[in-house]
Amino acid sequence: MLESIPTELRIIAFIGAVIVAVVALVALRGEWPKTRLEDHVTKIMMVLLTVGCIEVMLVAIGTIGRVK
Amino acid sequence: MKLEQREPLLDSGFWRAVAVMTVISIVLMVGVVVFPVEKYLPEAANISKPIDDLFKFCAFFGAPIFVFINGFLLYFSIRYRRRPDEPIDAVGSEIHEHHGLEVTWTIIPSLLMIVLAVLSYLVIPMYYPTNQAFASAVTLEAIGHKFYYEFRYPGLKQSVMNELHLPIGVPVTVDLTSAEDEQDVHNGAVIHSFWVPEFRVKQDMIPGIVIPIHFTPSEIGMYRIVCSEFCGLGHSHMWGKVIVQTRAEFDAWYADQQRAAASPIAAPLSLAGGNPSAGQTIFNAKCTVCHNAAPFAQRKVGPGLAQLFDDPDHPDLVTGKKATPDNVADILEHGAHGDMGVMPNMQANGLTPKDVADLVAYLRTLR
Amino acid sequence: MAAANAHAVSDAEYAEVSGHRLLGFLFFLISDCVIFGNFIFSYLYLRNAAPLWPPVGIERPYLYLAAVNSIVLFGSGATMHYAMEGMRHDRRSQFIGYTLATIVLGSMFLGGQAYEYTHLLPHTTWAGTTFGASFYTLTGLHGFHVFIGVIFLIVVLLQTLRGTYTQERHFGLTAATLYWHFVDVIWVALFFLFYIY
Amino acid sequence: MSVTHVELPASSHIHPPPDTFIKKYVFSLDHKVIAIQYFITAGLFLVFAGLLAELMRVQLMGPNNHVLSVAVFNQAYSLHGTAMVWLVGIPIVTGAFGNLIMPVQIGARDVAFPWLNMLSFWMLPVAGILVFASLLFGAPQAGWTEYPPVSLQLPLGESLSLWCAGVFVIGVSSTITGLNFLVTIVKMRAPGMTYTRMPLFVWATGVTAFLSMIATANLSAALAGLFIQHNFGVPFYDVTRGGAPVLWQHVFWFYSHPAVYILILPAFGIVSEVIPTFVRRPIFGYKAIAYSSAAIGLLSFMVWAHHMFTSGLQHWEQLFFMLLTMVIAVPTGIKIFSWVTTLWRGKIRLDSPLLFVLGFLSTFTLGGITGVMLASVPADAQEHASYFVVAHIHYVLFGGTIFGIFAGLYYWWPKMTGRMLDERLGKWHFWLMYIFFNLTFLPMHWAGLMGMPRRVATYDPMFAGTNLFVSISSFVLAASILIFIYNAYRSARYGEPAGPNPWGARTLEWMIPSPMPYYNFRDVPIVLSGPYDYGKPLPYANISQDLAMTPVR
Repeated sequence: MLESIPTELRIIAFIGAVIVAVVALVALRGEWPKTRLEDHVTKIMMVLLTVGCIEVMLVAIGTIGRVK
Repeated sequence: MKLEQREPLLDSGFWRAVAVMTVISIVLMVGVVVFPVEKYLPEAANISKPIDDLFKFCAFFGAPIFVFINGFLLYFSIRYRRRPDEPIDAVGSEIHEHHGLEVTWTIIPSLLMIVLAVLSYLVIPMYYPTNQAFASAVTLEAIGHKFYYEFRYPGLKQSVMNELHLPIGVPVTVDLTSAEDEQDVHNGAVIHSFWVPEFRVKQDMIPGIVIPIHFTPSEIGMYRIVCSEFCGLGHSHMWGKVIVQTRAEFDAWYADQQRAAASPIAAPLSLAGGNPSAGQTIFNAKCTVCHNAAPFAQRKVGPGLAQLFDDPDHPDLVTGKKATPDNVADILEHGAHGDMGVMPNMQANGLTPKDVADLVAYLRTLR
Repeated sequence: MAAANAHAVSDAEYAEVSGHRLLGFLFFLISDCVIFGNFIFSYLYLRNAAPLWPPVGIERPYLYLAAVNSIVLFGSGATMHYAMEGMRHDRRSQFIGYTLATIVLGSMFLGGQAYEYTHLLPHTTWAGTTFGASFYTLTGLHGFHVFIGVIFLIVVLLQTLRGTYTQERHFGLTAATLYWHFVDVIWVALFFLFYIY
Repeated sequence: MSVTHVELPASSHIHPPPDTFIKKYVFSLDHKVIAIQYFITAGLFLVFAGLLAELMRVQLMGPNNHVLSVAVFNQAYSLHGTAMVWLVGIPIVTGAFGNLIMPVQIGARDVAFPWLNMLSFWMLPVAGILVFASLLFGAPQAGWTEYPPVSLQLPLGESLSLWCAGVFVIGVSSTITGLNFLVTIVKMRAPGMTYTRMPLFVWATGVTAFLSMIATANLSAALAGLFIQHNFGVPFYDVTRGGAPVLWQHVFWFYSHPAVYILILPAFGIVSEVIPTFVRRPIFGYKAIAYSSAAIGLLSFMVWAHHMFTSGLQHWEQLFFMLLTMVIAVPTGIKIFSWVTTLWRGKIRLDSPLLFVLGFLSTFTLGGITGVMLASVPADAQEHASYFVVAHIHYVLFGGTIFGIFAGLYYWWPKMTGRMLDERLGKWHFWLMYIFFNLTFLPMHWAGLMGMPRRVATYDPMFAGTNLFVSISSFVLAASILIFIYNAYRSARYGEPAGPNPWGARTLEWMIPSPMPYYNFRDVPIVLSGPYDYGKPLPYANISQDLAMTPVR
């Protein structure tokens, strides 16, 4: 039954993507000055997380990803 | 560590050794150039010569490297071994790097590699055509089966088994693939390989892909096609023949094939006069790959054939017919599909009608 | 590291040993990436070799549920980061709260994945076509890694409640967070490969 | 060079020694005991795999022998390959030598994760049992490469699952050993030991550890794919359902070419350790050898498809892999030339370790030259999957890795056991092995070029003479290992006790008593300069006992 409500899913996905992207960028700015190895890895992860959120945003808007 | 003055570094003993090694390498290099590969392995196709030349190029430059390294190992070990009178912890020369020497032995091998790469680059398209190359050449199909080759000629309805007849001097493209009639994963097609050592050509026959190779036979003769990619129990027995004939002989053979294809109803094989001992020799030569002359249960790819005609619990043959000499002869002639492999037909096994009669006679003597 | 011997090991030694463990853990994550890379190569190779993609009779996996599912997983990445911020500044309640949130979100992702497997892929079977083979192998392997991540987080949460980890000594938590971020990042790639590309 | 204040590693205090027999010898965390466990287990598998090879040679003595049935012959060569690569080669060069020598050479007390080290050893017997148990159910018959679709077909593959499980287990063990060693080398070097002051064996082990960690994870994924297809019918390689058999070749060789560099790089390291000690001269071109090891490590990931030149690659793929295979030959050449130049103007002592190194250099050079011949695509059209390739493999694997292993064994035996090996037996062992190695594998080049394919139980009668000659010399080659076994037994009983530094070497493992105490160094050494400056005072401070630098004989 989840596949019958695409528009609501896209709205949820878009809003969620925006929130998570903002949170990730805030975290990234917070982590930026730290220089230990684990912090560098965390920064890379945060960047990739933002990329994932942007991906979902574009999918929610409909610019990329084919349904059929 | 600055080098001392140049002069005593490489003394006369060193140069004498280098001279001896140079002489040996020159002898070897000349030997490589003049070596008559033709006598040992005939160069029977247009691309045999270029590939042999590439091999000789590598051997030509490999020989001095090999001789000098082994020579220096021997020379240094003998000349610079610690003499008994020297103190036990005597130390050798302090030199531990020499940029000039290190740069030369990086540049020279790199240059040799570049030359070899260019030469190889030029030879590849001669035998491994890009899709549009040699479109005009005659195209045959070679299909690898479980332990024999099937060749399809344009214009012949029936495919020829295990014998590739080629007219001399005619460029030909062979499309290689591998296929089996049965498609389930346990008996499906496997990877074979089409290698004619005399042509210096080898290409894998991979199920699902068609790979073309191109060559022009240039010497008359009968050469072996060898399967060089492991393909199952019969891999060591999987070989065919390439017969390079004059144009006239080829045309005669081609016409004969067309006529044979036109009249399919061959006379049923006469089983009279079968000689069991001759049958036994054929059995040991050709059949032991897949069958044992032992009770049914001792399977290889096919069942044991001892009590073939009076086996109480296996009255029928794999073709479902009664186990009578005629039905066995029919299997020998047309082949059959077992559960673990495919029995090749009479032509693939290279049996004459007399052989079939001998084999059936021999099988009847087995109890 | 049981709380009992935490005092026996001096601070400098703990720092050095956890430095080794961090490098070891990162190398482990790299080798895990290589495993996913291998299956992704197989997927792309088979996709390239196939005449038609997705193969006949199979439609593309449902995009929008996967989008929501991805946001659930990326959200859990963010909450896990804030859990670690909490532990670094010795705010235990923030850590416990956000870790619980991460565990819940991770389980929701697994639920969404299970829903998709059962309802939204009628014709795609694992042993059917190469699409099913690569799709189920990769997303299944990733789902298994998420499942291991959730258990890792639960164990780490229980240990924190028992007092194993303090503000200075919490390598176990750093490892759990890095593992969770790694699992997120792999899903970024898989989401793109299977649903968008 | 003045000794500045150097801050010692915090974890430098000594842990209490293991107390019970089990903790000391069976489940030991000590890298030296684990190394000896690796030696014994892998040595056992070496004997099994060697016997399999001799069985094959008995079958190949005549063109149409029936000593082994075709199926058993295929099982013999498949398990010979599998056992030699995964149960003998990689465990000895990384597990045994890496464990025994690398931690001591960098001045550490043990590897970074001792428990992980013990775990990766105990996976070796398990993997060995799994792989050899497949013989009971008809072992896989498609060689150590197990190309589908033939490896998946009954009756060949019932035990393919056992084979996959066994190699998967040793793959995981090799991955974590690599991870363990890389962390140890990066993090636990003695104070003052920068990367350019590390011994060359440590360089080789470090690059090998990097390769094992990355490439072997790939093997695990590839084997999982084959296992899934064999047991659940998932069509990765099944042509009828869209799969591609060539995919397995890509995925397998992407691991297996780094694997052959994992096998040879530690042997390079051992050669770089043995030559300076027995020539009493600094190694020629330390940086060239170290950086070419690193170059080989990186390039080894980009050359894998030169094993697939005849599998229908596109033109550009063939050119790309041909060029990169030729590029990778240059650093190997640099190493060989540097080693030979190190012999120049040394004070050479022709003891057995150096003899094996000279044997290594001469056979590996021929292996390298035939390797370049195989790199050129058209020449490969004649040589691929023929006995020429079998000869090349054995010249680089037997001539390279096994000769390197014996050089290392004869060199570090006094340090490992505290007793010297007998020199006379060592020389006998070398000359028998070297001569009959060449007599066994040199004729194979000729048979391969003339058209004898690989992996055949019976062959064309025209090769009968060559194969008979090869079989007989291979029996003597196998017998030559018995000399070493007797020598090892004899040294345990009558071997003269070896002091801390019998060969007068300069690397750190010779600065502590032999056999090495479980804590290695009483207090962590400080390193002031590189280890190969013969003629200068020893570059170590903070070493507790007097440093005898004069060799015993």
